[in-house]
Amino acid sequence: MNKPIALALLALLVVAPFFVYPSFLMTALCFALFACAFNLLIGYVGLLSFGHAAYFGGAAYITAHVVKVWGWTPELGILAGVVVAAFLGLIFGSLAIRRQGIYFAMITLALSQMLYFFAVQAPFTHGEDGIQAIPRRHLFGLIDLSDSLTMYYFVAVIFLIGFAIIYRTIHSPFGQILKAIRENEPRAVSLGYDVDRFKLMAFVLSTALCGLAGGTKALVSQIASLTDVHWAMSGEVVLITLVGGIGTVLGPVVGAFIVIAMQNYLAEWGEWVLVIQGVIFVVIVMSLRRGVVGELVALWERRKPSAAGAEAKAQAAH
Amino acid sequence: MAEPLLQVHGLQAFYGESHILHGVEFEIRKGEVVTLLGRNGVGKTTTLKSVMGIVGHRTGSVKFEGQETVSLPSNRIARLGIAFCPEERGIFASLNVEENLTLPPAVKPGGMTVGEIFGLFPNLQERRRSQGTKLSGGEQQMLAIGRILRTGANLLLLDEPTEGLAPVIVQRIGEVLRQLKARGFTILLVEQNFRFAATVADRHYVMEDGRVIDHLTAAEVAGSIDKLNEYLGV
Amino acid sequence: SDDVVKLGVMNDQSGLYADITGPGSVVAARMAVEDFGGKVLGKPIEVVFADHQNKPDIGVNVARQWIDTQQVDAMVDVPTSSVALAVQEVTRQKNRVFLMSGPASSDLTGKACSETGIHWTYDTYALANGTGKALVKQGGDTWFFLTSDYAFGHALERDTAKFVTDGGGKVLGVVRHPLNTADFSSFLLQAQASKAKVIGLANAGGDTINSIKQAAEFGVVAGGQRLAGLLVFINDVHALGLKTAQGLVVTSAFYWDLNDDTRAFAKRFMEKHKGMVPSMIQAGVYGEVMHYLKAVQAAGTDEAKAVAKKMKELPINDFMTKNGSIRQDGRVIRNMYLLQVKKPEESKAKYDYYKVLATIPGNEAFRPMAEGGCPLVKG
Amino acid sequence: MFELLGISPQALFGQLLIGLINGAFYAMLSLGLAVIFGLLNVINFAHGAQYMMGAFVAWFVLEYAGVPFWGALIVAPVAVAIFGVILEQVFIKRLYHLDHLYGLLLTFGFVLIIEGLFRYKFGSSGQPYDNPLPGGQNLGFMFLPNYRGFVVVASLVVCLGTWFMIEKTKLGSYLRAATENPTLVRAFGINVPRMVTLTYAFGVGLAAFAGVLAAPIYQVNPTMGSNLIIIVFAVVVIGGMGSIMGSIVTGFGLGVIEGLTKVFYPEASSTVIFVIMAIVLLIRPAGLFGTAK
Amino acid sequence: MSDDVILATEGLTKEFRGFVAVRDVSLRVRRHTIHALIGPNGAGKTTCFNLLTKFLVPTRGSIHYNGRDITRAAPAQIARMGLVRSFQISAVFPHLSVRENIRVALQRKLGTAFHFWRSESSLDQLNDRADQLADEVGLSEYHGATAGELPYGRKRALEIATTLALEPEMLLLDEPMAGLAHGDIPRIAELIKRVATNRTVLMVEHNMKVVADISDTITVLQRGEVLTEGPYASVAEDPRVKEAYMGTGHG
Ligand SMILES: Nc1ncnc2c1ncn2[C@@H]1O[C@H](COP(=O)(O)OP(=O)(O)OP(=O)(O)O)[C@@H](O)[C@H]1O
Ligand SMILES: Nc1ncnc2c1ncn2[C@@H]1O[C@H](COP(=O)(O)OP(=O)(O)OP(=O)(O)O)[C@@H](O)[C@H]1O
Ligand SMILES: [Mg+2]
Ligand SMILES: [Mg+2]
Repeated sequence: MNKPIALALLALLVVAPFFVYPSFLMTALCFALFACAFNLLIGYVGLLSFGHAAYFGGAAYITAHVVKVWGWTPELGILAGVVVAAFLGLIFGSLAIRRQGIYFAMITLALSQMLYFFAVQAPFTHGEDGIQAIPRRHLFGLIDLSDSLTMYYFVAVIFLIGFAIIYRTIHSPFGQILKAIRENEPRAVSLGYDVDRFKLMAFVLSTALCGLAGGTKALVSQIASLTDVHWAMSGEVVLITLVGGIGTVLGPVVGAFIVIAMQNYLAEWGEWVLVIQGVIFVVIVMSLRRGVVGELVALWERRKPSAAGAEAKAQAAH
Repeated sequence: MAEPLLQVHGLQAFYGESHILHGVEFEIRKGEVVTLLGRNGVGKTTTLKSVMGIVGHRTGSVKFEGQETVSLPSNRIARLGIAFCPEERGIFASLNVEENLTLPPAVKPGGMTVGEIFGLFPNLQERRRSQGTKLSGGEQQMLAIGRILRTGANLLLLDEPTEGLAPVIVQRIGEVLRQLKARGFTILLVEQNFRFAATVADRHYVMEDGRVIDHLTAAEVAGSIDKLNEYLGV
Repeated sequence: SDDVVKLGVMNDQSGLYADITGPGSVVAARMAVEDFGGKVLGKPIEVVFADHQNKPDIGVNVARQWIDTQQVDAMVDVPTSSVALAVQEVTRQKNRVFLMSGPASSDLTGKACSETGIHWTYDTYALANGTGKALVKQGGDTWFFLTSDYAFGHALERDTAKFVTDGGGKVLGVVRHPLNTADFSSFLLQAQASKAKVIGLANAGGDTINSIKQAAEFGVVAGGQRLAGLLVFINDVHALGLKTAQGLVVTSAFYWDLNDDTRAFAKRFMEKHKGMVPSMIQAGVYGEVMHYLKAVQAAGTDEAKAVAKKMKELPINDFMTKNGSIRQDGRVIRNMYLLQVKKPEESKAKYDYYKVLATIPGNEAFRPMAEGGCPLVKG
Repeated sequence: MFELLGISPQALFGQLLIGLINGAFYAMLSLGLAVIFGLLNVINFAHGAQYMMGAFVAWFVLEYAGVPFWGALIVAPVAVAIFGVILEQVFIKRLYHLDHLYGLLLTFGFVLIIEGLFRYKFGSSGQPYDNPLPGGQNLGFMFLPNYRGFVVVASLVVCLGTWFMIEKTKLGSYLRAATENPTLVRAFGINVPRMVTLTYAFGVGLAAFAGVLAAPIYQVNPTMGSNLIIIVFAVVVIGGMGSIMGSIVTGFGLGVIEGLTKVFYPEASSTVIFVIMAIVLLIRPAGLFGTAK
Repeated sequence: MSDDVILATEGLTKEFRGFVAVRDVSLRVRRHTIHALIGPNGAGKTTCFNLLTKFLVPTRGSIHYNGRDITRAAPAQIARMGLVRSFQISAVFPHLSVRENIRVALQRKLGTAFHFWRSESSLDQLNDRADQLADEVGLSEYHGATAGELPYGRKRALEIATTLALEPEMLLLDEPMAGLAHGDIPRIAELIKRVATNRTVLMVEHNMKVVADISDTITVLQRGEVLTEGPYASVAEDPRVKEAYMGTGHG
């Protein structure tokens, strides 16, 4: 990602709350981080997890509980969420990575359902009610987060941290091996790499970051409920990533803003939201597989060569 | 002089974006054994696949028994009496040796019986009940060839049939091809192993960059070894 | 606050409870506004609505946005206790009136009560009390519970069991089934094996419907056992069909065929709402909105605390509530009815589903204020 | 009379039977999934939705055309199968050359659309459907509703029929071969695309058939499918996508196990299958009957 | 020196449901030699090979590598011990460049494979070595090219380069000449000979010309058992080998 774009986005992040309803921005940022974490797995390891709600929602519950009931400070609460999510990821991951492709998707889905049912029954999650009226408390016991603007910048910083981690991971020696594994697994093995450990590592990283997103979201919406662990949530993060563009760095972020905005403004449409989401799924899978950002990048790449070349392409297209 | 069975004219083939064949021209007469020679990646396999109609996209003209097939789907083409033995053998893991052998439907009378085929390749008989892909590389190759002898197709497209076979077996294949020729089968053969090709083929076409660039009859071969080595880059 | 009085009807517009609340509640609210004259204190009255999909998180979001960006003065209906509890927090925080008709949990006027929260139509205690006590009185003195395994189900079971034992009955067994179970056969088998006279369904929505349906299949009622649906609405009976639902005993705050007033209301409602009968919740919405507007008129403001205070002073009298009143904890006191689903042959007309077994006077029907543990109630 | 954890042997027997009945649905659905996945390499996420559609069509034709249950048993699967053909021809077909995951995502999109539309049209409080075989047999240890008995028999017949068709017939070997290498099978002169379409239709029809069978038991409800499908996924994973027999046996087996949990530890009855899945994966990553890929 | 054995098997046996693919094979591969494994189809070469590379577990018998028993070791493990295999079908990372392909192999020695917090540029130190290896196998003009687009023969070369990057003590090659055009065969053969100067190579190969040219020792398998062993000349003359493998008019 080149400097000017990065700086522009950063600036946008800073001024946004003065023009847009902050709670919306915060929610969108949480989901953006969630999707980025998910994208780390599908986009760069080629594993489609259909159960990422487990880590997002799981962390939300943990953060909610420790902050509301045990009175921890927000940063510790979120940290707790991250740790638990990572731990869950370690357990579920070590099961799931034994299989690839669709099997992996189904297993992750099934495992997350397990957690869902647990959340329905476990006393501390309060079943259908969820953990409500979560206090935001004081950051480091000092800064009061109940003010929505302060809260916004807190969320923005968390998002940036998460995003940076992901970006670096992708462009690290570790990321290189992941790429190699995705390209040709048996070869990677024969070169002496224990691929399962790499996959698991990536999985845990991803889940931990989902935890970061989930924990933060719990403090933003001040409620942790079954919605966060339900499989529809897993579907939603797939949708977001798909809309933005799988395997693109910024895609998930864009996707998150599109989808969350849609849900906000279509709220009173009830079940039509689902239908529309479904249509988007179909349209994107059928014809825009690169997602918004992906398609834009592709356009850009096509522009670059001389106009003549571009024309030639256009000709070919017809 | 028998009439041409297969006429390929201006054949172009593409894999998605990449343009592989640029106007291939050749023809085969009934009862002939013809080989396509050439280095890796020149388009030999692609040529066979285009005749069979299983490349991404192809244009030009491929006439079989005078009928234009370039616009037909591969299953229709097969029904006309063309059978294909792929480079990578394509043995089915979910079928055992016998099921693999009997999978392709008979498209014409005059094919070999399972018995005859086992006669040709005793290894297969031994392992008839075991899973197709559990066979050794060579056994799979035998199976892949045997499989299409049953269908009674009168044009056989063989892609590197001696690949990975022990010299003895290679010789056996050579004999098989001659027998088939005797039975009136027509064979289009892609070969790396030129020594082998020379022993069975009536004519050779040489390919380069998706084109046929030369043509030799068996008789001419002896005289033009150097040219051939040139082509095949030895 | 501003120059319109805005009512926000928030409920399940599409989901499981859409038929018993949903658009019907909006219709009822609009009817009330209309009957009131469309204006209060010279300000226009406006009704907006939203779908909370039975998800507390969505409920909270909608409530916040309504109050922050649209100056809604009162939340109306809000079925499913989980959402109501969440919205109660928001309205408390932001000082808005909360007119609850849909939700069941008696906590809403207990631990979680709010100065501006009015619980209008019914609650779990009343249901448990009505059904539990009455059935024991009628000889149904041994019970087996089919309990949906989460907070709400447990509460319903606990309350009902209390009345059963108080009334001298016995609970022979309980089976806890997961939320949204499709197949109850193995639970029903256990219930049959228990030989209990009454099988109490401490669950809701689809779970209740499925258990009743499959009970019929396994000949539970035919076998002489009685089903007690603790949270069943007339629309559920409609969905089940009398053949399946017959003999079921339920407690309700309203039945369209009780008297001329109720029939009149039902008639008007059905004309406005695709010929569907009003559920007790929808009827309740009409009543609470009407009473709220009266209170605003009387209080001369739409400031929440003032209005709530006024509502508690004024007596309630409408087609469904005869000289009812609102307690300090926000609980509305009115008579409840113990109903039994008719046999197919007994049913004369469409929606002629219930016969009244007993009328439970308001002062017995609801939980005494002292027991609720509502902080607003000082000894 | 000796008792096992407070359950009399008779009661236990009843529970086993019940479990078998529920297993029948798992079996039929996972079978359909397996067949479709086998040939199309598509995890048909819409399978649950199509099961639901089956039930709805049955209800619909009864309501508006007076077609009785027995008619619906034919009509509904056919109708839904035709719908499946359209989906396959218009959408799924275009994805075969891509990663399988796109098929999963596409069909997931279908679920959202189909469910959404049905909710909009019919609400979600469900439609009644009368039991075509009321009454039942008193087996002494339990009261077995005639209809439930019928369900078990019907599904067993369907499952075994399918198994035979795929494992023991020529058509079956075409299917299995095309599963591995469609291009080659087609080059042998077999019309694979049509075979693929029909297979999808068949799998979908199977789901719809299960849906019709379910209609009289559960109420006909837009979400009835999505509640079930994920469990069926687990069943498929446990059985191992590899084998048809796998999905059948596992389907019935897990039904029984689930039934027993409902007796001994009801709270866990919704999780038990996933627990089993985890254990199976630990021991046999490819599933009980699967062949590691 | 030439007599010290790097890889030895004792009574190696592999059965598949009763069918014995490899029976009681005892191999001795001497250090710094090229050892060829030949035999008719179905003789058990690949199976043998898979046993040595741990892609199959032997039913009976033991495998010793540098004196250590590796009978139960895992594939990745023996790779790290310097015993590396190549694949029958060329195995490269298609979307990575030639340089990156080789770097993947070099990277392991850095020990930073798990460092997700470290920058990619920390790998640039490997570029020179990578290019050097590429040159060694005659890919000098292909450094930047994407592996997937290389002609088949070049892919093979790249694969070998990548394998060499691990600085293996011993290479196991399954039919390295399979599918190569005439033109490429001598080059790859030459390459193998070159890398074998300070390494050991065990290969399965049907191309007798290549076997004759470059191998020091040849083991002939038949029906899973060792038929004979020795230098090409002696083996080729063995009538049983002629009959079972080469057939008439060959050699
Ligand atoms: N599926 C494919 N997609 C894109 N390009 C392909 C595909 N298959 C082959 N090619 C390219 O087409 C060209 C011709 O391939 P083809 O297999 O016909 O060559 P060949 O003469 O058969 O070589 P070989 O002797 O290795 O079989 C090669 O450059 C190859 O890279
Ligand atoms: N997984 C397996 N299950 C059953 N039999 C097998 C399996 N793998 C190989 N075989 C049998 O073992 C024998 C040896 O196979 P192998 O692949 O080692 O032969 P090979 O020497 O490599 O022959 P080729 O030169 O043709 O590759 C063959 O008869 C084969 O059918
Ligand atoms: Mg080829
Ligand atoms: Mg081999």
